[in-house]
Amino acid sequence: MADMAVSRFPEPAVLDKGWIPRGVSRCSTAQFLGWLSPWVALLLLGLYAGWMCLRDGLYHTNMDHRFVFGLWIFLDLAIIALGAGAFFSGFLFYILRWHEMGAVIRSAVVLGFLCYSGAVVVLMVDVGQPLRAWFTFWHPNTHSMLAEVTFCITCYLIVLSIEYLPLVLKNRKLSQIPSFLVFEFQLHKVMPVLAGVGTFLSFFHQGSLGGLFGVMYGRPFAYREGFGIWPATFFLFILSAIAAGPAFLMLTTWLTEKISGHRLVRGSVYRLMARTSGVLLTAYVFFKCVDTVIWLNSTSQQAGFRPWEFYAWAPFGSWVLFLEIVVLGLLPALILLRASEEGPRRWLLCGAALACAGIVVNRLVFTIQTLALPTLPFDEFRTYLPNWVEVATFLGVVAYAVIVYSLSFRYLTLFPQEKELARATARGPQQEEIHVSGR
Amino acid sequence: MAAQAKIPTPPPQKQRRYGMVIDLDRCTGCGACMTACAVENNVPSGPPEADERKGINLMRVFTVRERNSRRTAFIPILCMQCGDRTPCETVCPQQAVEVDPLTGIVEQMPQRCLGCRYCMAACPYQARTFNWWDPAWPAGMETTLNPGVAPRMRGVVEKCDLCHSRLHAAEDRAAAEGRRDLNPGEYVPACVEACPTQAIVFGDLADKASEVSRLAAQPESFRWLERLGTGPKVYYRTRRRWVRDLARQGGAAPNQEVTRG
Amino acid sequence: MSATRRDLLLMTAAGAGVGMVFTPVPWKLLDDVSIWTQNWSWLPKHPRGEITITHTVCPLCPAGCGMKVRRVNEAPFAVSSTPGGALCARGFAGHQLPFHQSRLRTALHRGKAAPLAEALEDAAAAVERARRSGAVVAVLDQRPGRMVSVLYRQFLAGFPRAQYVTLPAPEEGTLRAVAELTGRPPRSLGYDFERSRTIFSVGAPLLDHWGAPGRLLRLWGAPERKIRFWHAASGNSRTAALSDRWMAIRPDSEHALVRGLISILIREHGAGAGLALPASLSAFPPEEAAARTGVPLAQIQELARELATARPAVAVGGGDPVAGPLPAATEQALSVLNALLGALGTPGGIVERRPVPQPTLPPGLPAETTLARAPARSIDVLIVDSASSGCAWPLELIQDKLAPDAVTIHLSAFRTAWTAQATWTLPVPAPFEAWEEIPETPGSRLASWSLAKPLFPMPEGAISPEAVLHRFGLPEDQTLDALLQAKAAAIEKAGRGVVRPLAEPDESSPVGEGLWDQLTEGAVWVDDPEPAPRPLRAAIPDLPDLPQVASTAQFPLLATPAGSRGGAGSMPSPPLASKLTRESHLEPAAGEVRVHPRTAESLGLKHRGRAVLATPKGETAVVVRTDPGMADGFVEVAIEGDRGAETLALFPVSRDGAWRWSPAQLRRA
Amino acid sequence: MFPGVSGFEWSVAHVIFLGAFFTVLVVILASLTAAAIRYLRAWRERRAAAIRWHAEFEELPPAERLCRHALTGTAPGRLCERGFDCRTCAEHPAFAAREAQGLVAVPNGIDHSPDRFYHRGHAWVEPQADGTVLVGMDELAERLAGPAATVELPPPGAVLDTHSIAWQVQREGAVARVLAPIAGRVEETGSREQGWLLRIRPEGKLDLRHLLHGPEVAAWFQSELERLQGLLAPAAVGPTLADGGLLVDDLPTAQPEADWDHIYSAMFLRP
Repeated sequence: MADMAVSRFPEPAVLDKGWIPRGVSRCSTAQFLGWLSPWVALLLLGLYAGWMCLRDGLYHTNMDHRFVFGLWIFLDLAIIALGAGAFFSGFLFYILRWHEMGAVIRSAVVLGFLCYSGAVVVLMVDVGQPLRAWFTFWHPNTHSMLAEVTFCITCYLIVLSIEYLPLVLKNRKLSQIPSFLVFEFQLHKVMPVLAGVGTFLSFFHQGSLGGLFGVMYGRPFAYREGFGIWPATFFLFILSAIAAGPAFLMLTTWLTEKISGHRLVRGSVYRLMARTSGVLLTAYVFFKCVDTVIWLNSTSQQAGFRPWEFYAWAPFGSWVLFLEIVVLGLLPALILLRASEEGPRRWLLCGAALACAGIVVNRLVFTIQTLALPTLPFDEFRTYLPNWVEVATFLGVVAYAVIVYSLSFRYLTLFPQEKELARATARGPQQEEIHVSGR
Repeated sequence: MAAQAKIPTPPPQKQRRYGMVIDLDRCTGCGACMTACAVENNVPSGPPEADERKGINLMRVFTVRERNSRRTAFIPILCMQCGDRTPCETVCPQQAVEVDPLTGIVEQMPQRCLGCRYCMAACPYQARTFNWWDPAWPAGMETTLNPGVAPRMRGVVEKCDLCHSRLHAAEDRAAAEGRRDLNPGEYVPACVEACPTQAIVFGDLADKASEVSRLAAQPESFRWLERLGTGPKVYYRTRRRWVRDLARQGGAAPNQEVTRG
Repeated sequence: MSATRRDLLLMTAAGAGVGMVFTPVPWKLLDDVSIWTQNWSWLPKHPRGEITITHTVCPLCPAGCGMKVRRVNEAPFAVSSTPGGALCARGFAGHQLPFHQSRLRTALHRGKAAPLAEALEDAAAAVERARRSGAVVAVLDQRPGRMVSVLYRQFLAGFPRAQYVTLPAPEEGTLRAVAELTGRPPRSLGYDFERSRTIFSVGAPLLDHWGAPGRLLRLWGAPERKIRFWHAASGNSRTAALSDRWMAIRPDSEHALVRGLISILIREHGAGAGLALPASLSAFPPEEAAARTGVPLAQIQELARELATARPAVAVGGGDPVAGPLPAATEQALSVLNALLGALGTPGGIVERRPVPQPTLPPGLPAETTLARAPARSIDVLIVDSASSGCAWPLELIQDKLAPDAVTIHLSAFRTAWTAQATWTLPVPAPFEAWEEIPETPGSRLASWSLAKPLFPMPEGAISPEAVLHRFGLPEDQTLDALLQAKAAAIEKAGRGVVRPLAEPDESSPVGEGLWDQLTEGAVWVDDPEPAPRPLRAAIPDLPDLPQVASTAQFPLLATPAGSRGGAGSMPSPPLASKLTRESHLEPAAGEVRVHPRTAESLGLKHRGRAVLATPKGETAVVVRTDPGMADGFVEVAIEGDRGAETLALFPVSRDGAWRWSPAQLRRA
Repeated sequence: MFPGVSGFEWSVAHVIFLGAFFTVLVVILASLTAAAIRYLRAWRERRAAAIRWHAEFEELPPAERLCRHALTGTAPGRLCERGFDCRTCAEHPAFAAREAQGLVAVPNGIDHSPDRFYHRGHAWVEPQADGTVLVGMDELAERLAGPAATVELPPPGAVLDTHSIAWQVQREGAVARVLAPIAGRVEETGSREQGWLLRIRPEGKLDLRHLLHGPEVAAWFQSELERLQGLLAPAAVGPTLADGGLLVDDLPTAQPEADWDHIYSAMFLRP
């Protein structure tokens, strides 16, 4: 994907030029295939590992009776939280009509689709009887947070696919087919409705994913009291996800810019996302602190566990809490808030990276640490490391995401501002500066 | 489950709450309950890679050491048949876990289980196990399988159901004799029967006159993690203070005096 | 326009899709998928049929516990104890043993499959050569006292030079020493625990598969029990955990402890008054016992006081089914201790067991020798019987006794570490596939006799030990059946004892006509107790001192083999024993060592980490488990499963046939 | 999931949960159905071309969407919102009236005829006496295409919509699609040599208000030239504007390094 706009030397052939949107430049076909090939190799490895689990059973993984959730569930939770950028930017763009989000909304939809579909694929490998997945719909237990998650994720994945479809239909070649074009146009008209549905679904299942752990009253480390049927983690997961979503979007956009060598969105969009993320993250950190204090001093003690007992096991000391709340919560919130007013881009990105890391650590704590801690007083603390099958399967999904995103970036218009910024760059740096500071 | 179809007369109507009291002072840690359980419930011997992390023990005897005095207690752990707020029942997304309102037994339906393992994460007693492997028996050994219990397939969760097939068999016998209710002792799970020192007393906790109710009410009796409020129906009793003290705590801490050997 | 045609197609497809919902097709498909996912064709179908119940005894070890077997279509699917019995954990899964993965379906020649007829012919030729050349032919019998043992001896009587070798049960260790001290024949004594008040075990796993497990567990678990259990051992075994007092002595200091106790008893409690005691007995300083055992002197004194006052008291040694026998000198000291406690021939002590009425046997049968006492490199042809004692034995013990170029013929139903070494292995019926005879349980004070029924038909390709002996030259008219019938007749004739049906042990009846039928239907014959035990007179010998095993700079730790009866004997464990071992770690699992967390830490080892265990005899890869119940500096090496024999080979065998300890080194792999 | 299926119960939680689920499903399906119906209707009403133009117009960068009155300086920076169809624009008459008074054409080296009406996609319309119109490419388009380009015209009888693709100009490695400036039926095809490409019988009454005419044409050409220069600038090593601002005849040959695919798309209003 890396390419530079102009070269004095004869440029390598872009054989698929007819498929690439007009007005943007993309690297040569050979270069693109070169970029894809390691990811394809990784994807094949992941498919093989996943197939092993489906064919023979989950004994190929390093999960066990204690670590029933391993790397897969942890990363599923993490990528679904990070993929929240899709629904949240959709919400901002279509419902709140923040038009500036239009610069990243398409990329957000693709990322959301990739995060969710990847997570679902991994889940299908992770459950012992994937062929029975439909039983959840057939005999749903409405008290189960997991049923709620399953329903919402399935519906939302459908919504995301519908949202992704117009982007594909708008491809230069495909849009030449008149019926595609017309259908895309009409689909686009109903998009605000779907964005609204998506927001509703996403909002609920982000919460339910938190609720998944918060309702486990058998696990005092995870259990939280809450409001009505929803434990506090329900709300904290929503808040953290919508805080991390824009941050992740910033990071992926920046990464795409770095790798492709093109400016894709205006600086003002970065700043807008950073401010959004910063404000939400600040709120999250506040509520997380409140939650932690209540949990440590009341909830867990009522279950018969001493305060700080959970943090007595190496390597999960109380530093985890400090890391999660201060280093990867408060600090990025402050950075994002400050840097969105002024300051260089790298501070924005640094804040975004820390915020994303904070969410990942939070999900790690809820999956892995919860399971590592003993509940029975004579039981032991356990540690777990994923084995190659788990890592490969997950990397396969990452590879899938990279490949589809690369293809989308190459053949679809993910960043509407790219063309304009490319022209502005061509016209001269001065003009671009005006744009950048013009928020 | 197969026996269900055969019952000609209505099942006993008396509301029961089956539970047990395990006398830790009588448990010798011999493991007879574990193998008897595995035989009764058609649990296969796992492949050579199956260890304590992945092997299936519906009942497991823990060896618990007190660090300084080198005292030891053997603690059998099985499904506690939580009766108040059954943690596994509420989390199962597709109703594969059910608390039988008539008997209080927490039932796992392997045919409906998706294998998501959420119930295992939710269970504070780690009394649930997952079939990581296809169940396999060496050639010919399938003739030694218990006809009353269907083997579970790979990828589903299973747990102790207090030898449900024995309950059905006992109910069938009672029905054949024209009785609606079971006599005490007519139905006992395999582990109870196997214990060489009769450390496990099994019965109906709803029947206040039963031995199990009498023992459960004694001050020496306790339940693990009682404060979680799950209402386990498996009680333990011991005269040893240090073992009872264990039960007052929630989880273990590494600096504590107790560790599992 | 082509687009409208496409639309038409699209409409048709969509219409068909919607219409499909109203046909049975998708619902039938849904149903089938659901049924298929719920019942996989490759899952074994459990058998159906009438359920019957059989009562018999367990043939897996000499304990012969009563079993209630539930069967469907004759195949056993579950067993449980008979009333009052206490089947062990392995016994509950024993009926699956014939289908063990290492089950032999053919004969083996040097570990490789060979046709039975060929192997039998070659082996018979080797035996015949030995008969003609006058070479030494021996039979190794792990369960002496059966009628098949008599058959073996009758077979051996046909050879110019023959040895009948036994591997004595660990329960018999102290009893044999006492028998020697008092001049009684071997296997003529038993413990009268039921009337004891203090039972002091020296390294004997009394509460863990010792003798008939139910016997001691019943005493231990009796309500308001009066008997106190003292246990002196280094390992934190189940017996240590369950005893009233456990003295965690230093490795290999049993001898010093017993010597110290003898000394204290004589000095402080006036024990042995009326006996001629060598002065050296009381000369052993109790302080040295304390120093060598690492136990405070006060505790040893307390034990001595209890032994002296809370009588009847009895001291039990004998060793362990896996860690092997105690050194002969320690057993001798234990027999002296029992003499000083007045436990010889007194109620609650060691009493004479009345001999089982036996049929008259032809003269000239070879006498019984223990394997340890057989001369080194003396055996030219060794026939090893299949019945297992459930105890682990180092192969070295046998190999030392074999002459160069010796021929070994194993009768075995399974492929084991032993059969891998054998010249020929002949496949015999597995337990539960043929009648098995259970004579009195080792250590018991009463003679008994029962027969284990076959629960499966003998498979094709297997040959009974009796048929092997006939092929090897035993006259055809000498049969096991005749011997068993003769024994039953002898008991009937003696008119002693009672017959207890296994189904209802309380409804015992005196011996009368039809004993044989009763036994084959499922009953135990139990001898009447002697009205009053006969005191046993003993001349107290001087006791030699015994050096204690010591670690070296190269091997700074002390290792001992650990495991359970049946875990690593000459027969595999039932497959489901994996639940006890590697699937739960309730018992040591193959390839594991247990150490104290401090020991592990000092060696840089982690719980569940990989390590190499080395002894002067070799090394092996192990997995470390830390256990705060262990003594520091001490390694318990699991002897279990297929790897058991290999691991046990790391322990040096002393001259008197003990392998309890070895200096060892544990390092990170 | 449904009454009668194992696990279903008439409890509040169950009903709310499934109610929400089915509502969501219905909303999704309804949205899709609505899109499908609208799609079929648009297809039946032959609005494909209009929709295409609408969609593509939305995609045009702001610089290409400037209002014609912005080019003349009357409404600086104003962006067109109606797909260059001034016939439906409420403000256009006012701006046009203002311009009618004092707009002066500035020559810029591109010939244009006062009789012709120019489309923003570089096609012109010249009404004929018989009620038909001649349609062709303007001079800038001719130079962009170069003499080597071949032109692919619709057959006589074809019906064109305003802003639908009228003809294609093909050069090696690049295709330009020229938009139809007006709607109508093709009566006759011409050629580049003839100076016109299509004779069209317009649909209904001839209304050319959306086309550039008069002095504003020069201003538009001026801005188009600037735009072209911007597009060529990265590769501006060869001659672009011949001496004194005169454009060379065959730009693709003069500027082989330039991304002609891109330039065509920008100049002929194709995103």
